[in-house]
Amino acid sequence: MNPRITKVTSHLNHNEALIFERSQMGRVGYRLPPLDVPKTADEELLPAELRREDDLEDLPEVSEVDVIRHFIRMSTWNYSIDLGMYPLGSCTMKYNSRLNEKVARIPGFAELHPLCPEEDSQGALEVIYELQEHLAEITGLPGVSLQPAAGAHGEMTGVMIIRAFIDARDGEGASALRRTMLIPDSAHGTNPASAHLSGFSVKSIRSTAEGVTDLKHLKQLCAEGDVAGFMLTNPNTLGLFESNIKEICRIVHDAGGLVYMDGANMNALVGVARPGDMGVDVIHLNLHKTFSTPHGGGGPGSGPCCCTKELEPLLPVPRIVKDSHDRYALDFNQPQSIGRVKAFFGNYGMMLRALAYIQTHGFDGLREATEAAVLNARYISHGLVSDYDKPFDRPPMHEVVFTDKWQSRKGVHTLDIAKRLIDYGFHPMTIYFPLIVQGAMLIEPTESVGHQELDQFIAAMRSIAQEAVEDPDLVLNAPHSTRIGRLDEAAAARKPVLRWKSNE
Amino acid sequence: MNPRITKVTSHLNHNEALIFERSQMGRVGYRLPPLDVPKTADEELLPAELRREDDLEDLPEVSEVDVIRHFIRMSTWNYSIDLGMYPLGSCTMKYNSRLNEKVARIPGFAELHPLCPEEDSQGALEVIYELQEHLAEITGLPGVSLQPAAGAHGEMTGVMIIRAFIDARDGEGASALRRTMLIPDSAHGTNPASAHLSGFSVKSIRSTAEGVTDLKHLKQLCAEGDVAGFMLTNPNTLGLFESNIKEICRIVHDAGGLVYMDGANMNALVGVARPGDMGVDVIHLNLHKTFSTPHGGGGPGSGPCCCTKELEPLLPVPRIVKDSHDRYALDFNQPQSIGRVKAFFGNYGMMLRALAYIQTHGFDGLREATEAAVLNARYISHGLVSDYDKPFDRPPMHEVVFTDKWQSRKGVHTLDIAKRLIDYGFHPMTIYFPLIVQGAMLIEPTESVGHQELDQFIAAMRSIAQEAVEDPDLVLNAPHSTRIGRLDEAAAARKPVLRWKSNE
Amino acid sequence: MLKQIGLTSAEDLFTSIPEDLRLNRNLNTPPALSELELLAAFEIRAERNRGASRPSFLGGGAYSHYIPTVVDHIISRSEFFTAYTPYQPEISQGTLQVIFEFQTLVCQLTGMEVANASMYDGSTALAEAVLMAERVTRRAKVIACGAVHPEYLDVVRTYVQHAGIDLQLVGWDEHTGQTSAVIADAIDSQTAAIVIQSPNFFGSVESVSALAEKAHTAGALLILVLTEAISLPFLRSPGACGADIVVAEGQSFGVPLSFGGPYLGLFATREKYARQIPGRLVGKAYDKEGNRGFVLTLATREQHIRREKATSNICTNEGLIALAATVYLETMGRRGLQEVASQCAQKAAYAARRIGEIDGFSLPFSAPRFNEFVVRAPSDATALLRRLSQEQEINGGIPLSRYYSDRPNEFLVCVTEVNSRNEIDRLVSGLEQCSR
Amino acid sequence: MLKQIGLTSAEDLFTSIPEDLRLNRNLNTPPALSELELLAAFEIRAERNRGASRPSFLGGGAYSHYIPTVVDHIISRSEFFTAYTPYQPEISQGTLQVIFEFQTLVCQLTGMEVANASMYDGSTALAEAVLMAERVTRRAKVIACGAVHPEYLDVVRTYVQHAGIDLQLVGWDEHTGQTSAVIADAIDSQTAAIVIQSPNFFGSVESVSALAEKAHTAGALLILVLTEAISLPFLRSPGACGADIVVAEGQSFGVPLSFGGPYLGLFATREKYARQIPGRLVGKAYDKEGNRGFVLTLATREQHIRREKATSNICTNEGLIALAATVYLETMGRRGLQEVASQCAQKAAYAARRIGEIDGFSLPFSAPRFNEFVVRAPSDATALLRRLSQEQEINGGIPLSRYYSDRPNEFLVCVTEVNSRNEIDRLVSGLEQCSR
Ligand SMILES: Cc1ncc(COP(=O)(O)O)c(C=O)c1O
Ligand SMILES: Cc1ncc(COP(=O)(O)O)c(C=O)c1O
Repeated sequence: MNPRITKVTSHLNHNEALIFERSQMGRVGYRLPPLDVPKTADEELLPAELRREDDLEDLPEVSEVDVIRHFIRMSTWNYSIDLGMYPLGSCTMKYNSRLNEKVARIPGFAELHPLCPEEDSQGALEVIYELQEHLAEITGLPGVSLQPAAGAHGEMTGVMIIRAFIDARDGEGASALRRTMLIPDSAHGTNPASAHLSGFSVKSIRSTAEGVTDLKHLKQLCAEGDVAGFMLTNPNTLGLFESNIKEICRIVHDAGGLVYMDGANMNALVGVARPGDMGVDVIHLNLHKTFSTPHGGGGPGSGPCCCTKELEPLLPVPRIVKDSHDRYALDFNQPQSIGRVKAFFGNYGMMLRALAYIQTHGFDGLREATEAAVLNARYISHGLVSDYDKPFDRPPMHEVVFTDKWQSRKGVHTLDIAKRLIDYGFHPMTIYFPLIVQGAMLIEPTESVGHQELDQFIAAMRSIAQEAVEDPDLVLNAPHSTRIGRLDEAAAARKPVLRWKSNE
Repeated sequence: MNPRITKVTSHLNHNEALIFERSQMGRVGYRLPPLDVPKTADEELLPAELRREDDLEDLPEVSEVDVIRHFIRMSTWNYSIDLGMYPLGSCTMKYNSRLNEKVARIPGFAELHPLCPEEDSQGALEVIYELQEHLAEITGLPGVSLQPAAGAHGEMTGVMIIRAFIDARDGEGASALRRTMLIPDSAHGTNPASAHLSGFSVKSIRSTAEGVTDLKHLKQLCAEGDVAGFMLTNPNTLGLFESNIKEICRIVHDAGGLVYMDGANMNALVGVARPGDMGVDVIHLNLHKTFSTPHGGGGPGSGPCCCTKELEPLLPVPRIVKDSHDRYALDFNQPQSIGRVKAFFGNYGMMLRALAYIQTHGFDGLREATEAAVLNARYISHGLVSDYDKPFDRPPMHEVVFTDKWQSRKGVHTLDIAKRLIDYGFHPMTIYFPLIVQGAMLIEPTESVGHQELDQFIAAMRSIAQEAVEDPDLVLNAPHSTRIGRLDEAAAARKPVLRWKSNE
Repeated sequence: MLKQIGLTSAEDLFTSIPEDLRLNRNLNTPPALSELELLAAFEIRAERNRGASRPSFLGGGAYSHYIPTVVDHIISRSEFFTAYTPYQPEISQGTLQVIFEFQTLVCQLTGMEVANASMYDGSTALAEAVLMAERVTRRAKVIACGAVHPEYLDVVRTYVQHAGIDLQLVGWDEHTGQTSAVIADAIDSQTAAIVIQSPNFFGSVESVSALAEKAHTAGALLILVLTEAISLPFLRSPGACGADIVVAEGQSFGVPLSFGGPYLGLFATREKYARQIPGRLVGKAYDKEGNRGFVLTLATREQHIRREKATSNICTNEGLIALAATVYLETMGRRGLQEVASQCAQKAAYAARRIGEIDGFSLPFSAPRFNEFVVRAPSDATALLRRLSQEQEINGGIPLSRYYSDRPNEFLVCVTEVNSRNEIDRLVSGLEQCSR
Repeated sequence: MLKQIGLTSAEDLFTSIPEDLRLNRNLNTPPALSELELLAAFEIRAERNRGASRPSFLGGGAYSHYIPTVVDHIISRSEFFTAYTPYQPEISQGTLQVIFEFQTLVCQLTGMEVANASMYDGSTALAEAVLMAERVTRRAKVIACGAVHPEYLDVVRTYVQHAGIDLQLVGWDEHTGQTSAVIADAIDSQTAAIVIQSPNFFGSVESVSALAEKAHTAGALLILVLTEAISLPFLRSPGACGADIVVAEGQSFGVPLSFGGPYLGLFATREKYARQIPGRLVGKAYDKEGNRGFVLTLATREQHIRREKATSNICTNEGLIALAATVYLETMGRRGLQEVASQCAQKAAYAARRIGEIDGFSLPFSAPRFNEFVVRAPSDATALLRRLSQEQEINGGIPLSRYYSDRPNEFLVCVTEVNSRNEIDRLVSGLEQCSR
């Protein structure tokens, strides 16, 4: 292959410029109807000193076809679920049904204003209500708010509920002494960050060598008397079910705390087991994981918060309720509520998709998806165990963690393995998370891959293991098949350039 | 770059199998509502000997996500207008507006049955009627039928109209002596093929060294007395306007023939000049060229036939007419009609798009598009004239022809130049057409490219001219940037494999 | 840019057009509309298509079937819908592999050996089949059953009028609605082909095998045409019945009604006739390194090489619609196709039984059916159906008088998987009421 | 597969879950629906959203603007909507370059120096801005104008309740509808920031420059929040007015109303605060061969590195909506944005004038406006608007009593480029009639 045509070449599709670099004065890509009302003089509309000062200089001027080519070309630089398996552990990258996209675009929903009177938006409110009911059934936790916009937002909501509950239960003085949130060292970064937002300080709970919560450590910390709650992910971020969950809840409850469950891994449990039955008090779900709403390159998400009957009055307002005439209504009259966490009702478009997911799967389909997700992870676990170090022995649930221990002896690390996987046409797994596992590779296939694709993935991973021995440079310099090579992130952070400027 | 990752590699996206190779027994990608009527016994429905015999063995069994990945992966092997300039001469690959796609999908059109009573499909009939009116105005030919499904179909329709007209005019005996259709040697292959379908034999008219119709030759053949008509493309397939068109029409008419114009190149004329004003009797348009309906990887098209008032009664039935109450109606009562050329009304979805094109451009926008299309071709002509042989001196209209004369001295031919262009991110131009130009490269930029892209194209072409001198092998072995290299078409035709079979 | 190439005004671009031929005025077409205005204008027109949004029992060559959502997503991919014909295989493998799969699926469904990349629609595919039969047999007489879709017969007539083909029609049996037995007498040594539709325009399933035998005995071909391709998974395959050329309207495979088009002509035949097929064919090919790919092949049949001697004048075909059909067929898959077909047959059987029970109504034809059948009403069918449409907002069927002026009281009813029992029951009660 | 890994039944997969915790029954959620049934069910619900299909003058934080068709085409590209957060830059350059352009566009429009990759929405962006102001200034008092969107103020209250921030509200001037002059007295050396919305909830454009000066004099920041981002091309830019943090709801940039979400929080500030910004940032980077690319950067601000010390807990943001906004802004472009903004202002001015002329109606606030304004009706606004909706099928506005129980007769009207003169005139005559 000729060097001229490797990596970023003269090929147009690999060299799409920034739109600002493509802009040409006078080009337009829009057309509006002509103004059809009598024109008011500019001076009358707005005093000169309040008017825009710069004629929007530097904003792009391009035609519609320029726009299309710009984005279509850039899109080809992305990997996506639709191109193949996306085994990011903890992210649950499952197939995003086209049907659900269509549902979200039905004009009767897409063009509905959130402040339309209740009587003119009954269909939309019904969707919220039904989804609340289904999520309550799935989690076993009857109080549901769909207001949070993502997982972390749901965490914040849930933790604030814990805080409000304890403040109310213990009274001002006593509750001020209860400001510790326990969080496992394997937890996702949003957990401590969300706890912090509610005014808690965080204490870390150790994981055992088996990869689960260290009960002794938990008891010890609980004994200190200042514990407001425990934030647990289950299955935890190592893909292991916390079999002691009932005991854990008991310990925390006995110590006067509440149990928060990070529901990011609910894809291992839907239809099989319910957090509410385990003793969990409050949980958030990620509709953009378990319920298949698309990740969209980083969002939007939706992070419903579900809680016990006891905590329900603390949920954000407005609640969406059904009145005695089977009419749906907004209920603002919740004096114990922690307040509002977002304008309007949350990321409504995601709710439509999630409800469609639940309804097209049916109760049996939901369970089958869980079974397939776990089976696929087990299959990978089984398929890679002789080529990669698997730090925990217990059978994984929906995701499995391996490490680079064996490969690193040859200088090949998790990052290199991940990058090399790209050359085989796969998105890498989650790497270096959870932090407690050195060189972690967290693999979550989800239910959306078939036998064939699993075998291809396993074959690719095994091939890389072999390359790491036979031709480590090949792996160390990967990826080779992409538009650009590894980027110097350190340099980028040292002197950050965060926007285009005309004079640069 | 490592050889392992060139061309078709282990990268999944480059190796998508045939769906039949991906099929796994028992997988499904559909779900239908349960049957809600009382079940009739199979025997009662259909005698056994009429029932399907093979249980559809070998038809694919795949899941929805399999389907999505299958097609999305394959799609990435295609070039398309949305990725860049597509300068196929004679094909008018212009931007396909997203708006027009949306219009075609409005349920009130997309879900309308063609045999709905007229009173229940007035909106749809109005669209046909309005488009007819606009095309009549654009061509200057008042009789319009939208029934033909593509250019060649429109040609057949038009030529049959000529035949029917002459048969009626001359009577059976005399008309039998008038069975010659004159066609320039530069014409598109569909012209003679369509003439043949109407029972004409074809005589070829020479082009002059200047690239236009040889009037002397035309007169000479017309003098033979058997000429039914002349099929002319204007601008012709060399991109040159036939300036003698009026004289040509006079000669043909004087000889008792009619003039057919292949309107594939109308993108050079819309709003600037009208075939009807030139003396043309009948023309077809390609809505999938001039009026921007998408080519769809080979179709669908739409090839309306437009003709003079005199010929109008010969158009296919049904005609779509407006009655005295401003109601639209189907008129089957056309005894002189050549008959029906297609079930229902033609490729209706394309009519919606074409009408949207005309209405969003407006009369001024239509002319501006023509100007831009011609200007862009001129610009390319100007930009390449010192690097490639330009066989005709006259200024081109919307497309320009070059040859490989200079490059072929180094053994680099048109095909090689075309393939190398791929490595620069462009679709090649039309090659080896028209047949009368040795090593022809017919370049039609259309109005849908900006200054920047034209310059990039010119630069790529000039760079290839240089490579042809400095490194001919690079060009001869192109393309280098694609999934596969040049395919052995001769071998493929020798022992054609036209379908997958389970035992192969 | 004008200046860069030495011109001063846009008018200079057109100097090769004689001045008196230039349009020295604006086109008399409307001024430009913005997106907002355009959409509003089309929405208003769409609302006047009252027929679009109702329970409908219209068939007759265009069918309402459920279209999985994935179909539109795929055909809206830029790389598919804004590509040209795959003349440059290195950057068209997506389109080419799709067509190869399409050809395979058409072969599988029809039970034939080769299929092309598509024709304009079922009607033109039939016309091309007739022309091909003449080429293959070098015989001039073609016998078609009168129960072939009337618009298809019209198109065939137009196509063959200058081809020296003698097209003869035979009628149908008034009891069964199938091709009349007299067809046997019409077949002779001059006969190139007989043309049979099954299920035919009246919904009657023909005895294709028997007819094929008769044709073959005389050295003629059997051309089988289908307007309802979704019957293929249900009925004995054309290949198994002995058909020589099979053409069909493929609209039922994931293509919206869209007021009659764009639709999809399917064309399949025996391997030995491959070089006589009209239209494009895609075949397997390899590059120098042995990688498998696909190319347009056997192009010497086609107009761009053969010109007037080509097997057809077709160039642009129905590429994107063939893609839609491919996505449809692969998404529904083996079991889904069987289920759709079976639901159509079941629901039609239910509807036929119920309608047949209405006082004064009868089903004149006795042959086995798939999803269409003729109903004889006690009075003028056009008037009845208009009343049904106005009072009940149901499209009840197609009056046969649209095509057969001597059958005023009959209409054609089509039932598919999208018609719920509730809709069928409403049709039945609506017919009852409107005929009182 | 089960067998291949040594298991015999699906139940074996769950042995690590204690048996008493397993759900030994079916979920009590509904049985599976087919595509057909599901779509029909949602269509029925959609029809009960009567508010969706009418002329509408609702604003108040969510706006009807024309969305060019290209926007949905681009955000429906598989490569965009089914991708994850761009953690692997080599195969995420599409998303990354888009975000870089988005950040640039937000900077250009706000006149600020840096912008992030998005927040959940305008309200949470405001809450994060308040938290950031505390971090930057290490001061605890925040003064917000009462004319900030009431739901935004609610959200801020929730966010700051445990952050040790003292949130104080000041009222508005009843003549102008702008922030009351008393705010000057409230600013002191403990003040971290003042929070101003402009145009504010009543549609009044604030004197931002003057307020910024007052804040800066006291060493406090000016946080400017916008709910109607399409006012940016029209009004003096926040940067030019001296704002320190600018947050906005970006829904007006090509995002459908969708009953309130997903929307798009914009967040921009001065370069010197870049390391205090919440959320993701994309920056320019190069590979070994010097090729330009983009990466997520300054990640040490974020929760996955900093955990409880992060600048925010946000992880998933509104990526796809930021893409929609980017497509919108680039398609409309410089001139299109100016024209949309100007049409909004013009049409609102017309509507305000006409409504102000109706007998018994008045416009209580005198400040300059953009596209929203408060109307005072002669009677209860909620009842009036309900009648208007029932009799005229117009969504006439938002009753202020929804948020301010002491303002029963007033309502907020919003007019944008999608409201035709005809609609405005119908609103005017409708109000006239319904108030009689
Ligand atoms: C275990 C876990 N918890 C919380 C989150 C945060 O969810 P979100 O990104 O929706 O805020 C994630 C998502 O990445 C996660 O994996
Ligand atoms: C000059 C010319 N004539 C006729 C045709 C035939 O049109 P169609 O492909 O629509 O049948 C073409 C299209 O390729 C053409 O370029």
